[in-house]
Amino acid sequence: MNTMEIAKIKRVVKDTQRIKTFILDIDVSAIPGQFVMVWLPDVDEKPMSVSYTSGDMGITILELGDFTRRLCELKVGGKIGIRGPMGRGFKVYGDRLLLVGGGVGMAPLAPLAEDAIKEGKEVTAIVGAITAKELLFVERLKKAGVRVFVSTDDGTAGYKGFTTDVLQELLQKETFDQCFTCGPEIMMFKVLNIAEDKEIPTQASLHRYFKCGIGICGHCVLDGTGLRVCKEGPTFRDKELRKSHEFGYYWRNAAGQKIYFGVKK
Amino acid sequence: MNTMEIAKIKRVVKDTQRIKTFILDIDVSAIPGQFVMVWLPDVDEKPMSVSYTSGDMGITILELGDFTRRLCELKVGGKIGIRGPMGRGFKVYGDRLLLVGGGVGMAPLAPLAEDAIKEGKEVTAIVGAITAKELLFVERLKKAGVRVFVSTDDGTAGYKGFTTDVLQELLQKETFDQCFTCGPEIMMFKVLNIAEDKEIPTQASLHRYFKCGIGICGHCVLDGTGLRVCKEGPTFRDKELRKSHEFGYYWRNAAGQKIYFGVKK
Amino acid sequence: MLDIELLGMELKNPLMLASGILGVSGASLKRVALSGGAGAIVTKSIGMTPREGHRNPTFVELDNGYLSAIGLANPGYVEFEEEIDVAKAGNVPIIASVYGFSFREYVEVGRVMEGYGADAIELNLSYPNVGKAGAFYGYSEELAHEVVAEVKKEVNLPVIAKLTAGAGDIVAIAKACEDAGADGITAIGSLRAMKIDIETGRPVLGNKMGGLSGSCIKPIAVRCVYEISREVSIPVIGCGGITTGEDAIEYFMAGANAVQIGTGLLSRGITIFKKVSLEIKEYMEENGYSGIDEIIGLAL
Amino acid sequence: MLDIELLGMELKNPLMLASGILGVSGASLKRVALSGGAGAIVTKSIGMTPREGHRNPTFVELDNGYLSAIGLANPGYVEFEEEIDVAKAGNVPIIASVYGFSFREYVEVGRVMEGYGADAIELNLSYPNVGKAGAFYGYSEELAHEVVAEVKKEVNLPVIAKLTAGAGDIVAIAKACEDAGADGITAIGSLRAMKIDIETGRPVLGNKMGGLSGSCIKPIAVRCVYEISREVSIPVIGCGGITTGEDAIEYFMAGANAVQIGTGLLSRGITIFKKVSLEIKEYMEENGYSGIDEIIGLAL
Ligand SMILES: Cc1cc2nc3c(=O)[nH]c(=O)nc-3n(C[C@H](O)[C@H](O)[C@H](O)COP(=O)(O)OP(=O)(O)OC[C@H]3O[C@@H](n4cnc5c(N)ncnc54)[C@H](O)[C@@H]3O)c2cc1C
Ligand SMILES: Cc1cc2nc3c(=O)[nH]c(=O)nc-3n(C[C@H](O)[C@H](O)[C@H](O)COP(=O)(O)OP(=O)(O)OC[C@H]3O[C@@H](n4cnc5c(N)ncnc54)[C@H](O)[C@@H]3O)c2cc1C
Ligand SMILES: Cc1cc2nc3c(=O)[nH]c(=O)nc-3n(C[C@H](O)[C@H](O)[C@H](O)COP(=O)(O)O)c2cc1C
Ligand SMILES: Cc1cc2nc3c(=O)[nH]c(=O)nc-3n(C[C@H](O)[C@H](O)[C@H](O)COP(=O)(O)O)c2cc1C
Ligand code: FES
Ligand code: FES
Repeated sequence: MNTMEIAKIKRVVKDTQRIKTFILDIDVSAIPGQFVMVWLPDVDEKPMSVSYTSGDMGITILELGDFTRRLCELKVGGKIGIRGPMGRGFKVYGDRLLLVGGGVGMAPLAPLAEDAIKEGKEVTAIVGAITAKELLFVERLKKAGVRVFVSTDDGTAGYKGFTTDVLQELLQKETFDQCFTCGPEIMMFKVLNIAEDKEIPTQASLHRYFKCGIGICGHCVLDGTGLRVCKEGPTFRDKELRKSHEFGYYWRNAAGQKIYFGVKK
Repeated sequence: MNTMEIAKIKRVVKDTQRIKTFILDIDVSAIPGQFVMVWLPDVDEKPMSVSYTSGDMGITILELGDFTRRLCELKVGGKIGIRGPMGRGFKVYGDRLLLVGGGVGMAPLAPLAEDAIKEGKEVTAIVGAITAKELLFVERLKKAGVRVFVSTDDGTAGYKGFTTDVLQELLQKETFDQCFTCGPEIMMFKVLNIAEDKEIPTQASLHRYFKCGIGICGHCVLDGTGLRVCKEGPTFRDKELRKSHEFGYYWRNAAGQKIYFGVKK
Repeated sequence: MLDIELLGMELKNPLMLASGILGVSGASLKRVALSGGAGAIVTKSIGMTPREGHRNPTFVELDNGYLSAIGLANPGYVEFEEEIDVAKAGNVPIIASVYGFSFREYVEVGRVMEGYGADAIELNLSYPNVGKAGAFYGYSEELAHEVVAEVKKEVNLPVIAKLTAGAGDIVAIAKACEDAGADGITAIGSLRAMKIDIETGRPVLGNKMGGLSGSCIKPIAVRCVYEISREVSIPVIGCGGITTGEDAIEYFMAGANAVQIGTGLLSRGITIFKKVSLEIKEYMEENGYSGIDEIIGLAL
Repeated sequence: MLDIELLGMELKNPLMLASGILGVSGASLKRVALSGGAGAIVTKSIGMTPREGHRNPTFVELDNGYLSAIGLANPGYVEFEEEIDVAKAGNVPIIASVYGFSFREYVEVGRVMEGYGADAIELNLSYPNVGKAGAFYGYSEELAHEVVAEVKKEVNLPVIAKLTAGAGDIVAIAKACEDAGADGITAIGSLRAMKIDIETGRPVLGNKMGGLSGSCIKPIAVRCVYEISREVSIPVIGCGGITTGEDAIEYFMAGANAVQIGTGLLSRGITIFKKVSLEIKEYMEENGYSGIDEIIGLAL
């Protein structure tokens, strides 16, 4: 049963100017890529990737709108409701893994990297952010033994530009068994295209507007496939996403209306 | 959970002019003394002692009113609903057992006798009925190895008179570790008195008007003790019954009104 | 820690036996008070004449609740005097539940129960299984108002109206009862429901229709208590699906001043009142509360 | 063996997807039809303007049911044309669920859905979570009659009224709908209920109140279907707590001509329609039935 558990905040880490990690007093044993629904009484409930998947669980929040602002105000001892872990996590089978994360998209990728390294795999990560101060989990990855490439939009750290530029360059020289990506959808869309060219199977973790989070309301369903991001996702294989003409082009708001990322196709 | 199971009638035995045994296709593994609620769709549902407690279960019915008449019309293949086994069965601990059964009151006593004999105990039974043709389970008991005394009101078989007369005589010469009785309440009341004189611990199986049969409605509760015949009973120890000024004097009808067996105390 | 004062009665805990549960005789009520630990006991609903009620099956266990259709079986108010006398030895307040087929019958039985020494009257306006009794009055603001007003005229005890969620707008009915002088509201009675056995194709209950109780009705009952508590100023007594201390606390937070327990006795036994009391105490100690009143209405 | 004709539509089986379940986009509806095996699909309730609905939590799992308060979130009828187009590829009848905040809105959306090529209209008169929409109309005989009559005047498709058990007398409302020209009745929608989290003392749903679905409402829903079937001559579609073939058969025996499945998808997956179909078939074969119509109304 998918009931709500009330968890206490044990630790708060300020990762960047706008991102905080909350370590809770419950262990949900999630697979990296799975999410939990986070309830702030009287405010809202939203999906968050599990960023620390074994032992005390953690979530990593980018302050964006009302919900995340209220969440980021919470202190140690604060209580939040947790439903989960839910959805399908990443599936690792190769030995040389490549991760491409943009911004808070690193949240599900970091535990994936740590687990993979523990299992003796070789992990490379491309971590991107707008600016140096917003880079997430770079130290965490390095500590785990991940080879890390960094890019920032403003060039304050690493390559000046996008993760996809670094990716393109890297794939000129090297190849990988699998690629995993999470971040802005436009970025993930490009990552898929680039990796596909090089025949590297890729999994992406999608964001959509979740209501039920459990596969019943239909608000997160992808056009073209009918797949539910909260249930069959949030991680999808490139092949699955290729069947959806929605991926990379639009999402649906709380009303179920299509909202285009760029111009209408 | 106490849900209803639909059972098929496998065999019908005409025990006496007015009593039939129905063997069903379900095994409820009852303790002798426990009962089931028997549902006849669109008619009624009433408690019946389990007269065959292991293997295919059996119930033994005296045709009395509307419900039992309709029940006795059923043929092999007929379906009835069964809830149970319910209530508390007899508790055997002695080695020399005495059973006193009047009429269809033999129903819970017969399997008790069979089980006891199998466990190497010595069983004596006093079986009473109005007339020879209404004697129940005498052959069944003999076959099991029970020493059987018989009484009939009209003297057509065995002693002419009541089981309690036979009991009184028997207890002049012999003693027993335990006594078990089931039949008309006036008879059981007398059995308790006689056995108490001889300090033989006695258990009696009571009949009351059952509605829920499961201990919630309160219609079968005994005055003086507050015990539920359907839940803490239907079998009671003499000590428990002694605390009830109701036992032997009155019962309550479907409305919960007191109905006195004889004259009002 | 758990003692409360309710409508002038002193309760050692806020957990009452619900009407119709082991409530048809004094011996039974006394046992629930003494061995069970109930803070107060509500009798079976009593009417003017003895009633045999519906034919069996009158009670069926479902996957997550219970169906019953006892049909207001009761010995009638004349014979019930002895039962109240016996029940008094239970040493907790006795609330006499009353039903009628007319305003006059509600008044008459209420008056007599007062004479017998009951501590309060609960008007059964919630019973879904008998034509023109119970829920019949509880479905209409006008009828509910009138029955309460009539009883209040002639009965001096506190009068509690027990309502059903089957009514289109239970809040409006609760307000009508308050207007008419009701001293408290009990919410809710069982909900009209049925079960068909698919092997025989027949409704299982003798009466075909019955009342649904147990954990499956709790979310509906809690909602009713919450909505009523916000709109009336008299005490509200929650009822429906309580089996644990957590269940009871949910009702208190929704605004209930006390609660009633019915079919919960099946899974936890007659001592459910003691068990739930302990669970509430544990919760209060863990969370630093010292009186029930501190949690009442917390979620409003 | 399971195929039925209902309101002029041919259904390969009598199991429909209930409104509001995976019904907000065409891709979703199509998947339920093709992979799930539903005999017909009912869309999310659609209104005149896009609605974001209530804040989360909008869905909570309980011990024996589910609470939801989506708040009629939907993209509005203009944008829903493409969704119906996509859903058509599912190759089963499409029933468009319609809600409104006025008679006019029900009519308007119904007309437009007819234009989009829906096979029937289901008027949502049962939704308990949005003030003046849904259950607001389903609580009153007069309002229910008028909304059905108005829609019937301008819409030529079969019109089904979906009712709530929260109404004091659902049978009277069903009869009012039949009088007004309704072609069928769906019973029931979810029941107004709530859940309070006792660790925080707060109602869990964003909207505080929500609708109760799942197995806990089945005994109430079966009762409604039974009572309505006896009183109306138009088809009745059962809904509430169906997860197995046995559940569905209970509804048919109570008089339902077809059933809808909602939250049952959670425990048995999208293919629940295929699974339940198989279970019904098995039952029919074992018991020597050759058509669904032979069991419809058996318990009446
Ligand atoms: C599976 C999954 C995992 C997630 N994991 C994390 C995580 O680990 N950390 C984290 O911080 N967030 C995560 N999110 C996003 C999170 O759930 C919230 O949507 C986000 O934090 C915005 O919250 P808000 O209410 O504060 O802002 P809002 O006020 O809701 O939104 C702020 C801005 O973001 C836009 N927006 C909202 N939702 C979406 C969307 N789905 N797609 C595109 N734009 C959108 C709005 O239009 C608005 O402009 C995840 C989402 C999903 C579906
Ligand atoms: C625990 C238990 C076990 C039982 N086991 C058996 C059994 O194995 N075989 C069997 O045939 N019956 C048994 N009964 C009795 C059975 O349940 C019915 O009450 C009985 O068969 C009468 O059924 P009826 O409806 O046909 O007759 P009814 O029409 O109900 O009654 C016929 C007559 O019996 C009287 N009567 C009914 N109930 C009682 C009562 N409780 N006390 C005194 N008089 C009463 C009525 O007043 C009426 O005069 C048992 C009862 C209980 C409580
Ligand atoms: C067997 C039974 C008999 C009942 N009889 C009555 C009654 O006479 N009067 C009444 O007001 N409620 C009666 N009820 C309803 C209960 O008092 C209570 O409101 C209902 O069972 C819900 O509570 P629960 O879920 O704790 O059981 C009865 C319930 C059951 C199960
Ligand atoms: C998430 C969710 C959303 C719903 N939305 C609607 C809706 O928009 N319109 C409607 O008529 N019913 C809606 N319902 C009610 C269902 O159609 C159905 O009547 C109810 O869930 C009972 O059926 P079930 O027990 O099979 O789930 C919704 C139910 C759920 C769980
Ligand atoms: S959020 Fe409801 S189905 Fe995914
Ligand atoms: S018959 Fe209901 S308590 Fe015994």
